[in-house]
Amino acid sequence: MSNPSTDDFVRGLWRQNPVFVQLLGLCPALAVSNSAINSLTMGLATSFVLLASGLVISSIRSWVPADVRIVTYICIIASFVTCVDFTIKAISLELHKSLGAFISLIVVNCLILGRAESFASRNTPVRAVLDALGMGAGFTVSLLLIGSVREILGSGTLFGMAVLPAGFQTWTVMILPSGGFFVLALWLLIINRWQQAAERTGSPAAEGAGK
Amino acid sequence: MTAASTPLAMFRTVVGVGMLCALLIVGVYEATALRIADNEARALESAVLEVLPQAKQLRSIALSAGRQIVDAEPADQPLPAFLGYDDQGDLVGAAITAAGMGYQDTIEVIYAYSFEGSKIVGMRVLQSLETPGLGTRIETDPDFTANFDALDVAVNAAGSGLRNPLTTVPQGTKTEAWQIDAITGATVSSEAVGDLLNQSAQLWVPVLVRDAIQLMRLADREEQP
Amino acid sequence: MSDATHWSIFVNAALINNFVLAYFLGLCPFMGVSAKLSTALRMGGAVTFVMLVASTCAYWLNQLLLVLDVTYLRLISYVLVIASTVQLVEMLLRKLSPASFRALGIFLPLITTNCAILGLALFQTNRGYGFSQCIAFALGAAAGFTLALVLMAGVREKLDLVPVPEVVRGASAALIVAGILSLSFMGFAGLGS
Amino acid sequence: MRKTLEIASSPHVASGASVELIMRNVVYALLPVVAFAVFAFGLAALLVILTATLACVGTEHACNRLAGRESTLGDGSVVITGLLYGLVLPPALPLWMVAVGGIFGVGVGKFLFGGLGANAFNPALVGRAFLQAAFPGAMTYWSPAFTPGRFSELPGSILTLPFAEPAFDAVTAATPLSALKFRDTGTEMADLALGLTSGSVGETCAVLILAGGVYLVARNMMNWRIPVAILATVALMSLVAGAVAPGAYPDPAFMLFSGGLMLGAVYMATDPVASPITNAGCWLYGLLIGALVVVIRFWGGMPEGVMYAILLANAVSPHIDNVIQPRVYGTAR
Repeated sequence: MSNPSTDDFVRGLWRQNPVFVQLLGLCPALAVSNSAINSLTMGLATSFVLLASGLVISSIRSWVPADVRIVTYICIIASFVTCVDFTIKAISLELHKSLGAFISLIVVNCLILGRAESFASRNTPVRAVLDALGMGAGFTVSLLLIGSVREILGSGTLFGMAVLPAGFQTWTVMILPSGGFFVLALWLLIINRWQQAAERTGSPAAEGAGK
Repeated sequence: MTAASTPLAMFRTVVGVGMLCALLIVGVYEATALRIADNEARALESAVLEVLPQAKQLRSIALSAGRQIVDAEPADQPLPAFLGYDDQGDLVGAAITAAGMGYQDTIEVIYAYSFEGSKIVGMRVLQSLETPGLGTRIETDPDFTANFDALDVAVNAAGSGLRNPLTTVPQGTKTEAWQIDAITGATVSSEAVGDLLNQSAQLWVPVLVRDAIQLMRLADREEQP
Repeated sequence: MSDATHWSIFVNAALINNFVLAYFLGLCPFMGVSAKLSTALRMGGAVTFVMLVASTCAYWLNQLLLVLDVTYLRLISYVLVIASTVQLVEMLLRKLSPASFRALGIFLPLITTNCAILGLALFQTNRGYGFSQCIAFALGAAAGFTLALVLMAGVREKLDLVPVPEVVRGASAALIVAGILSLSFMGFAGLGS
Repeated sequence: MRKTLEIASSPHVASGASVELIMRNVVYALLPVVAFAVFAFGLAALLVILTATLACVGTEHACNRLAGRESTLGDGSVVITGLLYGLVLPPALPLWMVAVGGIFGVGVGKFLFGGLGANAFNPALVGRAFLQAAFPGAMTYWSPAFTPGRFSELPGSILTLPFAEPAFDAVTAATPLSALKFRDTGTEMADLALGLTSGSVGETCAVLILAGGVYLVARNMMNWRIPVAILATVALMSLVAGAVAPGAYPDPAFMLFSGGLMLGAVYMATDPVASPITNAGCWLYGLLIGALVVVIRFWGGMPEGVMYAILLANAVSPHIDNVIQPRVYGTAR
């Protein structure tokens, strides 16, 4: 636990999980999580932008004057997002269509600017990369957790493969917007409950988890 | 840690980063543009062949402001249209994309027009954001899609529009060849499809019928000056 | 290209495809500011203002990009131009009308780089709206955002007074309320067409 | 009509006796409606109502146990929620779906908000709205009323295995509202008032629902202003619409007696916790519900909008209380 580099990585995965703990990036987490494949794509795309912008920003951090900090960061982030957008379009139009404008909206995901501002701009590239990897992994895993529940119940499939018996009645509500709210609330409930139980038994897992 | 905010440093940073970003975007754009255009063309072509399976060669067309059929690049058109020809270069039909407002967002479809008997002979939804399980039945409900296997779009005597506008009627009450049987519970989406088809057919079919003779053979086009 | 009427664009953006409850855009300020009615109302005012500015900017900027044939710069130019225009208008506002600046000012930095604003600009471009349609869209989106915020604030103020179970407090309670509101807004489907 | 008992005012929850008394009377008022539902739709209706009530009561009990709170079954409120929830479901709905909606309605719509006296939305309608979104097909399948074999056999769909797709019988009926919206056919007024039509289990017989409402009002156990405001608004708006565009819209009588309006106005909108406290607030609240119902029915995509109208008004009701409230202590808000 005391090793700082491990800590940089693990922090984002669990203790400061962007979606479940910090409630950052909720918009993409809910908007495209109606299937597991969309969740995975969005998670990976966001992680890539997080990683690339973190690396660049931490590398040039000593040359960027404070007054033009934000505009520089936004510029860098927007460029990487544009690249991701084109790349996804080149790989699969179908996927691009189902994610719609939400790929472009990665630019304004508070998670990315937040990490750039609070971590990458103050640390070495190596630490920034570790942090971005951890946050990206945490974000992707949370999206997958939400997306899997919604896809299994809402379509009876997971990554497009049938996982439930043929006669299963799909729960349309799960792929509707309200289903997104309910599933995220459900995960938060489970995590809260787990943390409370951990606090009561004095387990170290709960330490610092409240943010 | 950060550099001092002198005007020169600020200017240098913003311009430098801006240029790097521009290079990055243009680079990736150049690298992917061809692939994307290719993907789009293939997606469109496979949709055309789905509604117009007899077609072996396609001629991409558009409607000019003076209601004339002109050649056009599909990528430049908001709603591309095609004439389909068989191996011998004989006209087998037209495939036309159409769009209109649905329940939630724009619905985009492609439909096939058959000159023989002046009918719509097939329809596929290209894009829709209708309510899952309800509005999406415009794509999946076999009873609904069967409407478009033979939908009468005969032109009126004056050649200015359809003899009978396409109308959407409640499920089970279709009596005429130009009526579309709606889906109970997804009436708005069904009507949206009916309306957008009617709008597009009113525009295209009279022109196609008028010019049918000239369009009959693919080779004819090349012989003309 | 789009032939939708202004009224249907407005109703669609405000009620049927509500930015918060159907597209999840602007959730961060939604969760943060919806705890009290007075703040929610002022936030709504600020969002309306920024959305109008952003929509106008994005429309003309897009025309320019189309003329120059550099549409691949759309995203980055939208982000930068909208952010700087809002900043500019903010400075003007501070000078010309200090009263309204005090009412809206503190929210402006919060929403300038917000997904609802950029989402508005991207959606209007994707749907090919004309200028007046863009304005109707911006007004509708802002009205819908404010409505969702205000309804949410009412329920959340009420929740403060009741014995909500410990595990649900905070974010999950807000999400559940948003989910139920989203269910209720489904009743508006089909309006205005 | 003077009120001796201010039931619409919180904190009435504190006085446990009156809650029980009111709840018992609401059950009395509902019994004829339940009886008619069973008479019209047979065994299926009975099973739906029973399952709905059991699911709601069971969820309340389980939630209380889980949270370590004392049982609140005794006050009877959850039984009313269950009964009402059962009455707004389609008669051939698979029982497992009935149970899912009941669990969601009470678990999420009531318990997570803090239990009795704290629910911001009507739990029965939360459950129904969830089902409507989850299973739109099953929730719009209406079996015909008064079929000959209704007391001896069940519709094929109702005993569908949990989570399986129901196979509905081929015979389907349109509700008066969907018949009007999608087929442009009207319904006889007498059929509407007496409940000889298809629809949700307990919404069809307007006369019995009204009678129950009058009973509760006469015993000062319901705020009559809410239903009166709703019904008056609906009648007035459809009258005006009919005058402006004759023949384009259904007439006031049809609007009042069709669909779930009567049941919603009398039993759902009057949920004392999710409705405003003051009398003036109740008028405003009723007006809002009525207006929303008319807007959704006339111009919306769905034939019926009572459920959505009430849920939306539930969300507005805290604001109504904020605006219309005698400002005691002179405190600034």
